[in-house]
Amino acid sequence: MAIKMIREAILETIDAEMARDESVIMLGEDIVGGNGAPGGPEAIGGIWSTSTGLWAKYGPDRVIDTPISESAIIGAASGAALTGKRAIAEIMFADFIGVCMDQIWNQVAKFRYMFGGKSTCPIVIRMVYGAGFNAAAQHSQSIHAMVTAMPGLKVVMPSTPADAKGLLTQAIRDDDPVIFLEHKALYAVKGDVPDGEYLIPFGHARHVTQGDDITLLATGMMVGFAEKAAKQLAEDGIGCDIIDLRTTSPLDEEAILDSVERTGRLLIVDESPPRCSLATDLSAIVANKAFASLRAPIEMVTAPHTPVPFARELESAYLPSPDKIVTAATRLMSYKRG
Amino acid sequence: MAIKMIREAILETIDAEMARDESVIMLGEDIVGGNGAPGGPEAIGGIWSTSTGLWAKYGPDRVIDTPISESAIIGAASGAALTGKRAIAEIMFADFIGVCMDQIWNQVAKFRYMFGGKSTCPIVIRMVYGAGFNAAAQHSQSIHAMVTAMPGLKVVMPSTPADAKGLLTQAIRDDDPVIFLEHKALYAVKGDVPDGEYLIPFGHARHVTQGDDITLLATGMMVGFAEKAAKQLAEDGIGCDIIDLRTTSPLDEEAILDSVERTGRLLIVDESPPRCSLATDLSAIVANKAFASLRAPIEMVTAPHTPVPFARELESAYLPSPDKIVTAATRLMSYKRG
Amino acid sequence: MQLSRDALLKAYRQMKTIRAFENRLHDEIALGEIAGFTHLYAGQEACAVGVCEHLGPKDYIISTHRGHGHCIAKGCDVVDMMKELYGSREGLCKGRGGSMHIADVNVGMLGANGIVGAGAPIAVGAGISAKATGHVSIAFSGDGACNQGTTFEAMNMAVVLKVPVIFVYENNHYSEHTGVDYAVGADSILDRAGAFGMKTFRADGTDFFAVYETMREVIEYCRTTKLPAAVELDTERYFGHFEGDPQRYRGPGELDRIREERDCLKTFREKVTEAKLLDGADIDAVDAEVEALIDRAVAEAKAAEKPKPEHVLEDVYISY
Amino acid sequence: MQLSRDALLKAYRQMKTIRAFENRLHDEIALGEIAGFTHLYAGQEACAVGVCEHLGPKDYIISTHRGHGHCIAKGCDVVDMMKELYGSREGLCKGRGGSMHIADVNVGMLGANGIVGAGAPIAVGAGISAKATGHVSIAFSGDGACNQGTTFEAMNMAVVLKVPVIFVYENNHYSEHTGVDYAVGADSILDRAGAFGMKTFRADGTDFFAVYETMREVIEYCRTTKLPAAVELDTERYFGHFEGDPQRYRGPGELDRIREERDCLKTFREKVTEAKLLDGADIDAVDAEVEALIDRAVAEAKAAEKPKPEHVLEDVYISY
Ligand SMILES: Cc1ncc(C[n+]2csc(CCOP(=O)(O)OP(=O)(O)O)c2C)c(N)n1
Ligand SMILES: Cc1ncc(C[n+]2csc(CCOP(=O)(O)OP(=O)(O)O)c2C)c(N)n1
Ligand SMILES: [Mg+2]
Ligand SMILES: [Mg+2]
Repeated sequence: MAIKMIREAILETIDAEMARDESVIMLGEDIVGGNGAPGGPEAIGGIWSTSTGLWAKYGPDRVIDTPISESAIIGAASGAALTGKRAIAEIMFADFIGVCMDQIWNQVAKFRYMFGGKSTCPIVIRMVYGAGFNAAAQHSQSIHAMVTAMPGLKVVMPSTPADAKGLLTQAIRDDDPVIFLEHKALYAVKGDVPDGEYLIPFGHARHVTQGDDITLLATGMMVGFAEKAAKQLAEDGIGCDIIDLRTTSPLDEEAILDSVERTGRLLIVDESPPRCSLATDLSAIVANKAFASLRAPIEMVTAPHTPVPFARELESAYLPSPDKIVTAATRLMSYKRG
Repeated sequence: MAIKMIREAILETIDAEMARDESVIMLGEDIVGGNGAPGGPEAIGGIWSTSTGLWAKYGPDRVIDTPISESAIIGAASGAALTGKRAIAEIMFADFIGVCMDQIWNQVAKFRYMFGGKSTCPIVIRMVYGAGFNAAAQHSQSIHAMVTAMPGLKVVMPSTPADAKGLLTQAIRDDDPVIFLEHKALYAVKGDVPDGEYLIPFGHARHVTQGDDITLLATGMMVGFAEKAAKQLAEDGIGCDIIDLRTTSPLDEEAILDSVERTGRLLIVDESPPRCSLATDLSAIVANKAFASLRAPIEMVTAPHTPVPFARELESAYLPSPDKIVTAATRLMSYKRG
Repeated sequence: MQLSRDALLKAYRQMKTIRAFENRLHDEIALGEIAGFTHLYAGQEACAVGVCEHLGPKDYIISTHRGHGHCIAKGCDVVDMMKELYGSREGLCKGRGGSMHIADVNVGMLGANGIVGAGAPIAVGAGISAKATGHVSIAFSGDGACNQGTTFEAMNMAVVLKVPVIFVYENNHYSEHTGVDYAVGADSILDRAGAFGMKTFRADGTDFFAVYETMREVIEYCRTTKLPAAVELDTERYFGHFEGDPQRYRGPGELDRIREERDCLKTFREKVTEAKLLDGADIDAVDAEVEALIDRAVAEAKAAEKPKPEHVLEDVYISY
Repeated sequence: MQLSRDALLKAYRQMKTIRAFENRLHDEIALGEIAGFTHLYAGQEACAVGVCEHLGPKDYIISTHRGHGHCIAKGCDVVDMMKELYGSREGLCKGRGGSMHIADVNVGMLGANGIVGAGAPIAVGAGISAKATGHVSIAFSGDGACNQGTTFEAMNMAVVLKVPVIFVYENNHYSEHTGVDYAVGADSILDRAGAFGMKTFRADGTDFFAVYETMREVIEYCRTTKLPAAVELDTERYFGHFEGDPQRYRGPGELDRIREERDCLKTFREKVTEAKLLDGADIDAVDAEVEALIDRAVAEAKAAEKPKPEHVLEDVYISY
């Protein structure tokens, strides 16, 4: 065990997997940096510092800087993955999925199905997502609902350094395409990371706190918000069962349903706008499969149906917060069937 | 009133709006057809025959054939719309949204918000969607959930010729961006269409049939399936309140909640795969806002979490059907709180 | 013409197989036997075969919505292809892909593709794998697909990453109904591709020998330099864009002329018989053999097992 | 140099305003006063101003992530811009856009854009409107953006539709950390653009007069022919890619050299004073006036009203 930032856990995991398996390659914009520049390739390793040093270690055939051409990045990664490589593609901001969505949605996700199960495409598409940096409408979005909706993709959203390591190791070794979502506001979050080989299988949620009153579902940055809210709620004697989904596809339905069957109340926290979101997805599963256990309406704390605004005050108003969670939880606890 | 096919209602509406307003232009692939070919521009008017004759009538400056470049189609339409035109862009198959999603999601949908409310972008993006033609994984998809999730877009899904006219007229005159989804299997559906000017405001659902036992929500091709199922259910004495949403954004929440408050049972029929779908969206709204009225779990009949398969038997297995609706409705009616 | 008798017979057999396959499909579709949207390759056989005769299983190709010819040329099983189009569970893709997604990764055929322009970026990735083993990757595209942003990106990416990808543009003069002179703003698809920093080559795509000899040079160049290249093949499509297309955009007599003057099978027969490399009987024998194969394919396809409803759920993931 | 004294002073004032705006932002950002990701335009002023001095409100421009310079040159209010960057409700975009989305459609500035390559297609549409009224549309792009599929598509579309769009490539030699020689496979951005079927032009993007004279010719050509064109401006970026960039990719002494030898403000001053069109005092007066404006802009921005939480919901739709 050692204390690390999520960003470090990610870099070290990629490094370990590249060392372990020669077929692993990585592609993205400025993941080396300085190619073709007078200063020469740098050790900077991308604007997120999640590939620092890898180019020097594994060379230009395995750590590949690309032009600004996201469709070609995904295509190059998936074509390599169809033909024997394991490819890690980095999309600098998840918001850029708009320029390469066909390659993800209609190609990568569907190859195996369309080709009669004969192909494998072991690709990990790492994307940096989320608000909190006043980066406005095109550099702050959460895109997990969009990719969770796509059959053929697995979707991973780590919220701790240990999970980042365990889930990314699994993602790189997984034979199915994986979307690996890294929240930009969590990169510097620190925590204990197990040494040596560490894999977390997909579809197993993390039980963050135990409580009997409300089931609180969250992912990514929302997990920490839920924890803060739960502390405050505990002071009022309200016990929260917080579940960090870790992967939204596959989904640990069992963990969710077990919890709701116990608490009878569900509150979902989701960083994206409300419509056709992960929040509604989870709500619908529970309203269908654990209806009899529900003692109150299902509450959701989400962003509003708006783009992400720029100004600090507006972004704060946009994002869910511990306070908003507390308010919703309190409303939930006070519900009485009419 | 005259009996028309949906395809005809659409063509006539575009024609009428182009005649009425000089600023209306239309862009798409082969919407003229035969440009640059020895046979010369044809009267064929696109592979769906929804622009037949318009080029001859309004000329090449207003009916514009484009290369196969969907991002540039949307960009050209939206740039024109930002600067004084009303633009209708045709995306031949909705599945092609993957190659132009950025232009729709990060540009068109967000201009007004990002620009402080100073711009208008009156664009209608017509897309042909849906399964039923054995057109397989990349030519059969329903993409309404994806666009409904995007703040800044309005989303329209007509299911009758009259609605096609009324909603398309509204769409073209609307000052906000509109995604207008035309189901390929409904083009030849016939029905009465009002003569003269006919607008249907957005956000007003159509009450298809009245019933007291189950609220049935549907859009597009699913509306007809729901009607068939309801007929069969009526024989068993089960009354269905069918609501055709018409527009998924804005959504007629009132119509939905009113109905569920009356019936106490909700069944949602949705042509897309289940995760983060319109079905889950509607379920979540009801589970939050009409919880007290619910007498049974919310049921959803959707496609499975798979791409759309090719073979007839597989596509039938993939799609919702009247039978599947009847089964779900029967299960719903027999539910007893444990 | 340095080809052996066997090689000549094989090349002809491949072209003839494509032609017979497509002609037969045309008929079966008219009879309502085959579902879905189908784009026939007849007329362009010399392109697929002239390219693929140089390739082994470790060379990769990726195709378009018009993919049957590329499949056959790259070695996909013809009976399994027919079964696929008939929507059988025994089909090449278990009946899940159909015409627009027909593929066999095991023979290096990375799929037909329903999204115009989607193939080229994927071919760049296959080129990364091919480069390591001294092989090449081929991106087949049409004269319409060359206007899609993804195709342009792929060309630049291949030049930047120095991968042996060959962008083969089959210019059949139409994208759907639209003429190439309208949709391609540049005077030349090939010169525009060349401006991305690639060597360019051109050949008559209705003449197997022209394609074959040109591709020998191209592939030699790409294998040794490990760089990309672009090729334009001028060719003809005999049927409509899709089955059902009334083809009003054609010039008067155009279809008759191209079938008369620009038929790769006729041209092949004339050249090899004139040069006395093969005689008419050799070719007739192949014709008969191929027709028998296609008959068998259709018969087997019609009899083949249909998928069951539960099969819809298979193969979305390897594990989930 | 046929410019009047007033025109010269205006051009200089515009360039100086951009420089002072950016220098000041650099400082304010270092102080933590300004949130978000900011890309500064300093060094490239001659490009924006040399282009926009030819344009009226019915000519359109669309910009990039590095948009402040284009805004100022096209006539956006500088105080409102500063208020925007300070996240005020009084800002040009009510505090919702910020640096990457700063825009004022009313003056024909269709927005900075956070998505590299997104502007060019939109400029084609603005070109459709501009064509009807004898105006032009400008798509500013960088040497990195020119590799994005959307940019390529837009060029072909503009040629096919015959719209007066001018693709202005500001080549500052870097896309983020990566050098243009790496990311652009072709030898020349401009020749590659030309191969799409456009006339091409080139100028020194650190010399206002070179840009201005070239653009006079380009715009004249596009207004009369109603055809597109491409322009490459060789220029320099003085600050990092974004604020916070350590710029390790620069060559030794590079930053000093470009600030010394390739400064459009210095070059302008030298040229106009040598030619005795303006004297040093004229220019100093503009400098002082501009500095005062920027001081005022910052002071007003700091004092300006902040948005309230409920404002997050405004202007998503006109009606909903
Ligand atoms: C992204 C996308 N846009 C449009 C289409 C519809 N479409 C299918 S084939 C085709 C024309 C392709 O022309 P070309 O590349 O010349 O190939 P050809 O049909 O001549 O073989 C079009 C527009 C599509 N399948 N995908
Ligand atoms: C689609 C997309 N990909 C990547 C980025 C990240 N990014 C922002 S600016 C930039 C470099 C742009 O370089 P260039 O076009 O030369 O413009 P410059 O920064 O030099 O002005 C990159 C990669 C982005 N914003 N959008
Ligand atoms: Mg063609
Ligand atoms: Mg640059």
